[in-house]
Amino acid sequence: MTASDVLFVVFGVIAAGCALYGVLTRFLLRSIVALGAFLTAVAGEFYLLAADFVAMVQIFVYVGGIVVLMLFALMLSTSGERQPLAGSDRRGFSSLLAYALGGMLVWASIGAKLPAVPGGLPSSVPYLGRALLGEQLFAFEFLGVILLAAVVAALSLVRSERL
Amino acid sequence: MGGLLLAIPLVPLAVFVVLLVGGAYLRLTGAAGPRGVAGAAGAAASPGAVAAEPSATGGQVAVVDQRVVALRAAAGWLSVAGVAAALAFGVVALVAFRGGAEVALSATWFRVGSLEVPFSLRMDGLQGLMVIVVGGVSVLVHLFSVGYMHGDRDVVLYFAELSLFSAAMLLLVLADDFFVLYMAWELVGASSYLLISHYFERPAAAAAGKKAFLTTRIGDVGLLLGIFALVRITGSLDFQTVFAHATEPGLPGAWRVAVPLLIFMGAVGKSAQLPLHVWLPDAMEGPTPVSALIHAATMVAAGVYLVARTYPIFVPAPEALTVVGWIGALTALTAATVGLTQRDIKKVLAYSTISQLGFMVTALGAGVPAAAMFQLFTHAWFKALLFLAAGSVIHATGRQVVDELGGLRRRMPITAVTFAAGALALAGIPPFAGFWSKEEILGALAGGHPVFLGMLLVATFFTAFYIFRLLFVVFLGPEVEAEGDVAAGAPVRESGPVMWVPLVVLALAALGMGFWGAGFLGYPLQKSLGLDAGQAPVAGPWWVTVVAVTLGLAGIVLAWLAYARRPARAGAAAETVAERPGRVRPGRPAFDARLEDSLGWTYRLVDHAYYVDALYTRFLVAPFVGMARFLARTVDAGLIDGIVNGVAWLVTGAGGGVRRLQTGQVRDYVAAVTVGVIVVAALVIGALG
Amino acid sequence: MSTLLTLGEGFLLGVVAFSLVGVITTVFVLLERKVSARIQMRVGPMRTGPHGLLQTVADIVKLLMKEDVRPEYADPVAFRLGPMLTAVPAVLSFVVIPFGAPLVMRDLDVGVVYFLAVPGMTVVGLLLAGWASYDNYSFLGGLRASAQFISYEIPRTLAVVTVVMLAGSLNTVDLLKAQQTVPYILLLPLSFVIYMITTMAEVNRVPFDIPEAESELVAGYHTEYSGFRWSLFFMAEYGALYAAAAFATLLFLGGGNGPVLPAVVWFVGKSLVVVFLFMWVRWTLPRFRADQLMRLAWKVFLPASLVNLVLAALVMMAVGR
Amino acid sequence: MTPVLILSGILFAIGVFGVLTRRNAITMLVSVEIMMNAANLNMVAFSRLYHPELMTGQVLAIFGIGIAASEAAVGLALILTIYRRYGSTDVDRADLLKG
Repeated sequence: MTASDVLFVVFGVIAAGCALYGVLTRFLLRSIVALGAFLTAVAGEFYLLAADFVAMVQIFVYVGGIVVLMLFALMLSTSGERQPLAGSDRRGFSSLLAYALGGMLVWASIGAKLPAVPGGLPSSVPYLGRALLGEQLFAFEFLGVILLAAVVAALSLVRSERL
Repeated sequence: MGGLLLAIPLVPLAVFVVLLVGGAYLRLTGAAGPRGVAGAAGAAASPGAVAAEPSATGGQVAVVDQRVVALRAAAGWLSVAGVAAALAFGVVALVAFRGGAEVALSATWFRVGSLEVPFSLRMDGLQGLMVIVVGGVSVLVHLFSVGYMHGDRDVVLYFAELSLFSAAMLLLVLADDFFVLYMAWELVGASSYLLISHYFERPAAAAAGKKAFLTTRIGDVGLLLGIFALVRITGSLDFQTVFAHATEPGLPGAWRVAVPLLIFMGAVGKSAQLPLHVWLPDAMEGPTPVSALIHAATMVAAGVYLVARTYPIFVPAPEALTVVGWIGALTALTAATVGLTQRDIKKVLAYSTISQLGFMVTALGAGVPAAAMFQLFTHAWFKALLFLAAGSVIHATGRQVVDELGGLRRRMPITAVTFAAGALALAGIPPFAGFWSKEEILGALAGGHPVFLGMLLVATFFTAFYIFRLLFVVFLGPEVEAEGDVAAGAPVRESGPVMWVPLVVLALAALGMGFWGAGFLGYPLQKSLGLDAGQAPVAGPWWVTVVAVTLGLAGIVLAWLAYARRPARAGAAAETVAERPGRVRPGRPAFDARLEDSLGWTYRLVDHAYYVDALYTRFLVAPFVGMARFLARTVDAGLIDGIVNGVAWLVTGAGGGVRRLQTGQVRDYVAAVTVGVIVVAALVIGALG
Repeated sequence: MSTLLTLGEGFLLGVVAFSLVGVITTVFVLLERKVSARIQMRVGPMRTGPHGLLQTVADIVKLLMKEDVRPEYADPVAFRLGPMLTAVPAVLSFVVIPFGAPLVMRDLDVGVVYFLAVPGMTVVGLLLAGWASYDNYSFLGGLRASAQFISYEIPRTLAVVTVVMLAGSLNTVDLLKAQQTVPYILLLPLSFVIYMITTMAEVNRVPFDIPEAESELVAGYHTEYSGFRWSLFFMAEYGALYAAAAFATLLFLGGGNGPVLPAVVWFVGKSLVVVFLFMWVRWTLPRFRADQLMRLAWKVFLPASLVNLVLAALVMMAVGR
Repeated sequence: MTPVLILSGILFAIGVFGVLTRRNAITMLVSVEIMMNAANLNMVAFSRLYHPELMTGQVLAIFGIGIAASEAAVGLALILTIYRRYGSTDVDRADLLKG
């Protein structure tokens, strides 16, 4: 058991625990904070999977951006309301579905015949840079277009009725 | 060098974009000029709205948005600068050509299947000359517009459109393949439409724009079909390849004649030849500088240029050339006669333009494209001059009907003199430019086309008569007081330098441009088209020159006798008006009324431009509208709607049953999706392992 | 065995970083008071220790012994999380600062992105603290702070991108190597200016201290805090301040590069100059209004940084680097 | 690599459970983000396994993060609109199928 294995387990437990807590808690704020912790733990997993740039992007965009955005939405929409929400309902049916789906995924993962992990690359950043501005340039540019569209859409949704 | 070539149309295009975006931005940010304000009823009371109308600033100091004023002031000069830069690039490229180099730019734009669509520009002698004509006239007209359109509500939009036109026209003359050519062809059409309809609140202007667009479209369809045929046959869009194929081995079967005729259809539409000429007189609804630039000097000449440029396709088809010649000659003659009777000075000039274009087309049909191009070249200058001078008159007086104009030579001396120069050039009096080019055409016709020669000689006589009729009535004689003059207060006076400088420059051009001679044009044209030198224009017999000049002078003298000797105007005598309503109007030149009396129905036929418009309305438009009505009321309402409603009824019935599944609850949908995913995933996993 | 060693090393580094931030805060609070005193022609704290050198130590002892007050209606979880989430990113930032070529805790390949990303987590802490206090001043302070942070993060990142483009690496040690001859402040002066000003906004210092403007919001998001939690906010503020200064040194001033003296001395010296610059500005300029602040970010700094980016790219293309 | 895949499977199931059981729009968004992260985790894992030098999986993960950002922006805008209209972020109340 190497250090990264230990860390993998630690991060995995944190991620799963936070995800579960975030889904189950009746306090909206705690749910969002749990999401933040979950995302950070997943970023840790990314780092362990030799995707350090993706890990940083995850923290940059998710924790620094999306979680903050959610907190904003929470505070702007329910700033006066601090009562716990209605908890989860339809638990039986939903957990059946979730167990079925998750069980199937886990079963498929265990059964999958995966190749051995190849030797590590020196650093992912140069390869990623070349991929983003080379082979995957279209995806990269397209992402920019999507983000722009999202910004426009969000603005037009929330602007007040007067033009 | 290729980049330089590309820069020529790009500079005005950039100006277009800047003005369009700038204008739109100001409009969106609420700092709009009067148009945006006029739309918003509530804003009418705001002081900024009133003050933004420069002509309405009666000493009213109000909060004017500085950006609007700045943009309105800068728009004109910006587009002048853009066209001037394009002209400068053109001159540089032309100088490079004179140094022996042929400037060309060619790249593959995109591919469709096996067809490679090129983007190629070329500049040798022919295109260089066209760039000079288009750029030169364009600069002067832009400059003139700065004065003429001053205070117009949509001046930014106007200059944006004018810049777009200049860019498109430059692209058109530089095009070296059919794709770019057609693209530019449609672009000039579109900008022409926009500019004709510039005063779009006037129903007449809106209708004229629509008419121009639809009428030229008929021709454009022909051109497009011609291009399709060429691509199908030769597999290429490139000029050189297509021409080579058309010459050797030639187009197969009936295509030999059909393709040139189809291409000529485009020219007929754009150059307002019979029978598609009806849009051009109506196009005079646009601002006068637009008429000068687009509907006299450049765009309408594009049809002639098109035929000249694709002449190698016409050469193997003498039958097609005969058709071209006949259409040109008929147009030249009939349009010249219609010009005799028109009362609106711009209408006279419009028919004159049609007639002159007929001269060019006749020359094309007679196998002397060099002469046609020469006529195009000289005509661009002096017809732009005539239009701009007319614009100067309209700008100063606010009137454009001859009945209400007269004796302006004292008030507007520069306009009068320059108009006279243009008229002399149009009448073909030596040494003005029109003489040289007209002589070239007539001389060539003398060598084997006696019928055309006769028709054009008659047209020459009429031309001289109608243009001098205009000159004498408008500028000589006593001043005509029209109602409203006193109310307007301001006396009629010469326009500012920004307007008369272009007039003077154009007058000098109308005087001097003919001395280049057709040889100047012939050589590069032949080279450009790859024709052999044997078809170079030859000097005509001496008697043609004598007859033509004599006819021109006769026209002038007769016009003098009819309109200037006795400055006779129809009075508002009660009895004549009562007897013959419509024929005798106050201020109408007396000779016109006498002519109408003596000629009767012939006069009215000519006056109504041979009732072509009425014929179209009755035999084309009316049946079309009737058919549309039948389709709309019977077929659409009965059959189509029946089917649609039946389908809708079915769907409604089916939907009523399925509706219960649609709960509107997001989570129900998610649950459904999840179940679906599980099923599909189970199937996939089962299939794989 | 090596597993335990690696994990232990990481734990140790965390302790070191945290202590470092504590020491830095202690020193900087005193420095700030002394600098402000000099600017305002005062002498500052003089009683505790020689020239008042022990003043902040005494303050810290006082803070640690104070009662931990929590407002009755405060959200208990968020109230505790807020200060922690604010302080931890500041501590984490120290991980990638190369004090000298070997003196860097973790030489990440994505050090620059790390430095840009990690402080972003601060916002979560600020929002939580402001919201949990159940107090309008705190709430507004928290909202303002995060809005400001997010707004200024964009031009700041774009300014850093020019440096990355020039150096061709995201690695902090590579950045140092790239600046061995010429520090980037000479090549990218505009980026430096944008970075400095936006950084002032990010660490909430005058003239950008709207979130804690005492004349409007008492003390902003930490109004309701006291004792150790309150001192965590101070640690966060000064830790972030030093981290930002250290990165200014690294990105633009050539880091530890310098003649004769060891790299550490150069690095700390340069970064202290930057810190002094921040303090100087703070005690000299008045503060902006909230709307001016946002307008400045979106209408001045965002376009300016974009133009700067394009310009830098064009120049680099032209020069051929 | 198998543990990573198992972890991602578990996380995905948790996300699905959240979406199915919670009525609050923001919590649903949280659950969706959990699902997206599970997917990203898989992509990064496979990027490590197959052709790590091509970085396809990591690029896809970055793409996914970007998409998540736009989704969150639009989603939160929608939530604010719903809140303005219904005075609550409970999605069960927003069940009218017309505006």
